[in-house]
Amino acid sequence: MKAAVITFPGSNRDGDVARALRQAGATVVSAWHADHDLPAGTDLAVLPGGFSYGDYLRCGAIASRAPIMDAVRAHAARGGLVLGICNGFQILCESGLLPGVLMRNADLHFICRRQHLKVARADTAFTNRYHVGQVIDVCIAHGEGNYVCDEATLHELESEGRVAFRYCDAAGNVSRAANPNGSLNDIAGVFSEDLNVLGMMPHPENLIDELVGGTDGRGLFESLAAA
Amino acid sequence: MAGRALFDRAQAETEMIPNEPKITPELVAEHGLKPDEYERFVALIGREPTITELGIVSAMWNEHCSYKSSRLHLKTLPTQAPWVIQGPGENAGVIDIGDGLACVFKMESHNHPSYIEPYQGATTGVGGILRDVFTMGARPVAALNALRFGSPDHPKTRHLVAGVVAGIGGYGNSFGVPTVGGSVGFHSRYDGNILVNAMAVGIAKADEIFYAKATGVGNPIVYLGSKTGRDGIHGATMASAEFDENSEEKRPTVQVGDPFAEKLLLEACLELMASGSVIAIQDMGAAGLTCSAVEMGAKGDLGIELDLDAVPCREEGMSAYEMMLSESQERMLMVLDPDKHDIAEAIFRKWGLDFAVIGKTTDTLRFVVRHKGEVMADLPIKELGDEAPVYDRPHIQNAIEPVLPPETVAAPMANGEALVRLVGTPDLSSKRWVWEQYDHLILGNTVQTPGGDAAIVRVGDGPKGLAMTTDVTPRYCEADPVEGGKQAVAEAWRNITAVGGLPLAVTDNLNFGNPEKPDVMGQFVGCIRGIGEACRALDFPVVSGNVSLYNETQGRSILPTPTIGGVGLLDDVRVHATIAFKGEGESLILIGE
Amino acid sequence: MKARVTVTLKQGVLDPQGKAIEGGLKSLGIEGIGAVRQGKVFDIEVESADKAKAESVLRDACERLLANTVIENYRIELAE
Amino acid sequence: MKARVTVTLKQGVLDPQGKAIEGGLKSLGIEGIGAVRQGKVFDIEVESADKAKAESVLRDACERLLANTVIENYRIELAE
Ligand SMILES: Nc1ncnc2c1ncn2[C@@H]1O[C@H](COP(=O)(O)OP(=O)(O)O)[C@@H](O)[C@H]1O
Repeated sequence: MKAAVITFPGSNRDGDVARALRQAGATVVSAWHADHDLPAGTDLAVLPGGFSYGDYLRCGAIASRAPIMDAVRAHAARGGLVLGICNGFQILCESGLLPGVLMRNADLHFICRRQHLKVARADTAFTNRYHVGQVIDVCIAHGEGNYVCDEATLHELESEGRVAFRYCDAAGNVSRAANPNGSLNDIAGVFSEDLNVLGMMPHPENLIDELVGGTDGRGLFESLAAA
Repeated sequence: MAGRALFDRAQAETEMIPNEPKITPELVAEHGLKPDEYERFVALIGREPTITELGIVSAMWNEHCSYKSSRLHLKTLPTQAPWVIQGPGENAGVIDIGDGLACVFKMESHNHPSYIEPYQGATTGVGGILRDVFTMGARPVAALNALRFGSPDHPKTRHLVAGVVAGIGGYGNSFGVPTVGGSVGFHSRYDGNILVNAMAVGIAKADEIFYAKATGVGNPIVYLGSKTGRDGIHGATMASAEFDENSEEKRPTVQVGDPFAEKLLLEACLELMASGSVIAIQDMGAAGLTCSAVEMGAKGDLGIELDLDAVPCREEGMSAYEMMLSESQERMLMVLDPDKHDIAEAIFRKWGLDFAVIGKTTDTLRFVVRHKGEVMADLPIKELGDEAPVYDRPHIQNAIEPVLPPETVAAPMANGEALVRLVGTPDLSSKRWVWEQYDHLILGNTVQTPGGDAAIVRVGDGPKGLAMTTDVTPRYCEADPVEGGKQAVAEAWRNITAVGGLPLAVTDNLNFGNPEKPDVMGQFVGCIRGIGEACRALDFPVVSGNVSLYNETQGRSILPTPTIGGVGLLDDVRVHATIAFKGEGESLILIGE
Repeated sequence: MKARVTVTLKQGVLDPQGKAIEGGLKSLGIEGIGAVRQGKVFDIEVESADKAKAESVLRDACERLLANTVIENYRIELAE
Repeated sequence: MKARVTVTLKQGVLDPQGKAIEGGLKSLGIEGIGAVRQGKVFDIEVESADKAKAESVLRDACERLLANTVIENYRIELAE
């Protein structure tokens, strides 16, 4: 598994996700926003967390128009894997690779805390080390993670099983109370139609270490490393 | 600049220097210089200054840059230990943490700007302290803060708290450094003058630290980062001026922070340093270009010549005066190895930042500023710093509040009720609402998140870790400055040891009222004495710090608030302690008196 | 030429920020405010002096970056 | 009554957003765009039918919440 982590101006969790991928056994290379091609042999393109272009205009908007994104689109169209975390998810939505948009958190604050997620689907390249219904403990750190889409899209996502994770409490109850940002249907992550693109708001890459909070994030990277 | 009248007498040798507007006593006063300070300056240069020169000296000699009221006393603090690589006097302090690594850290205040515009005041405070750390070649790994607000029911408090907290988060989160700790307190004495103290901690290789001292004659001076606008002109003067009722009207041009630009500046600077291009580097903080250029030259015993035509400006028609005093953020000044010009420029272009050669080092020991072909300032560079006034301000020892024997104090309420009241006070309530707005987990090394005694951040992949904390109890300092100063240091020490760290060094941020008042000066002197005694006793030297005076509104000063930022080392972060009970049936042991 | 581009959320798209501002105004005790919707304006210097040309540049800018046309509408005004 | 409040940065105040957008447009190859400054608009339903009353409510809202008058200017327009 060769993963290319793309750095945009303002990306800041690129190092964190590279560390998680490496730890899981993937080969990690870096890519630059102004490049026109992904590194040769890239299996997985990763759009890391951060504040690309300062989150100015709309989160992810300017980054989604970067030269490298044409290569990412082409990669996805060929069935290549693409993972966007947090700002990466925002970039994927802005670039049209995933439907919907991420709006300001319902309470308007940036929020950083530990958060439980319920795994909605375990038969994908991203999530096969988890099981359906499993509750994992990761963290969130975002100001604009409120997933919104129109009704038709929501229906499509739900009926096609394209929701990857939902916010829940420690006991696995998916509810408004456990939803940190107001996302529709408590959605924390969504897949593309062919299940080869995943965008998610939480940060599994910061939960890969017993000493630093826990290891529930590892499953995602181990799934990918084995893909 | 056309039509500038030339000053006639005593100007023969400096005929190029324009002298318009004419310097009047009012103008001098507006620049915060006392009449005798102005006289001292005139004597020093042997003629009447230009307006640009007056601006330069006002910046250099104001409290913020010259430490004129505090210098004498700061000298008494212990600053040395075998593990200290760099004590006070540089952008930040540096200590050795073993394995070829150094920890670089400092704390700084942004009190007055944060009261005027809480969000931007706090962001630019965080931005400034992060720059102080990465200018020295360190990658920031943690940020902390210490905040003091007025009474919770004061009409402005809510707005100030919301703005400051959002601003600290807004900058640190986007820049990408975890904000891992701090403190928040409320007291009516901060009603008109809040405190925003920000601390940053970075890691560098111990033998790759960068300093501000320029070397070599004829080397290019390079301007890096964002463009210069009219931001915060007079900001440095404002930071040291007492507030009055009108200050909300005056509203100087507020500096706006751009964390995105700072993140790019960080990456570009670290890349630049790794390329071997940097001879000296200095952040443009308060009074930007002036202080940074003078300091670089004076430290290196060199003159500096600047050509302002080359300064990247955001606005048209900026005067020399404005460029010299602008406090636009996210800028640096560097002395470049001339052989590395192209490499250095390419790095900055890649990150989309400005890179402009705006001057050179000279052997004249003069600070010469040219604009549109005219010499706007020509000053002796060493004297600008060395000859700044130093005051031994009168101070009185304040009456020390007596210690009350517990048996003489009647319980005002039942214990249960008192407990409920205490738990409900803003000072003791949970600060979760605050630190949840800060990304405290980014970089994946936060072993102890906010909510413990001291934060712990692993160094790289470990096993080493740093413990850090900010502490002070202002009402103790008010009751007894010496003991209060000691207590602040002791608390920082205890917080570090409580998580399993070995305390190594401190940075301080001394927030006080008007030093021209003997009782306030007495608090200042007392607290420093206490801090010094405690630091000596604990082998806990002061390696960096900041002084913020004139914190008062309408003659009422804040509580004396000498914030202590402590840093300690854990050899193995896997062995650390937390405050949580680990299981049922554990014993509780009280240690100490 | 100076231009102003106004980008607003399409009808029916949720506006958490507008909602929060509405709430904020209420809790400040400011009475008589109904729904609030937030949008953006961009004041842009356009180099062309030709109106039609300027408008086409701005339209391009809106379609490709300034507005997310899935959820936003835009409007271009050119100053005289 | 419908109203639109436009909040823009005062002259001389740094606008990091505008700067980033300018850069974004350039790198998309959209030519002929000079400086960009970003502001906000609020579309507000005001309950009062009286113009003067509505304006005073909105002015209050601007001063106290919608605009940060240290760095921003605001403008109120009422629809007919
Ligand atoms: N401004 C702040 N920023 C980050 N963390 C904070 C802040 N204020 C308080 N905290 C965190 O909350 C916890 C409790 O703070 P505080 O009530 O001041 O307790 P203590 O007296 O134990 O320092 C500490 O761990 C501290 O790090």
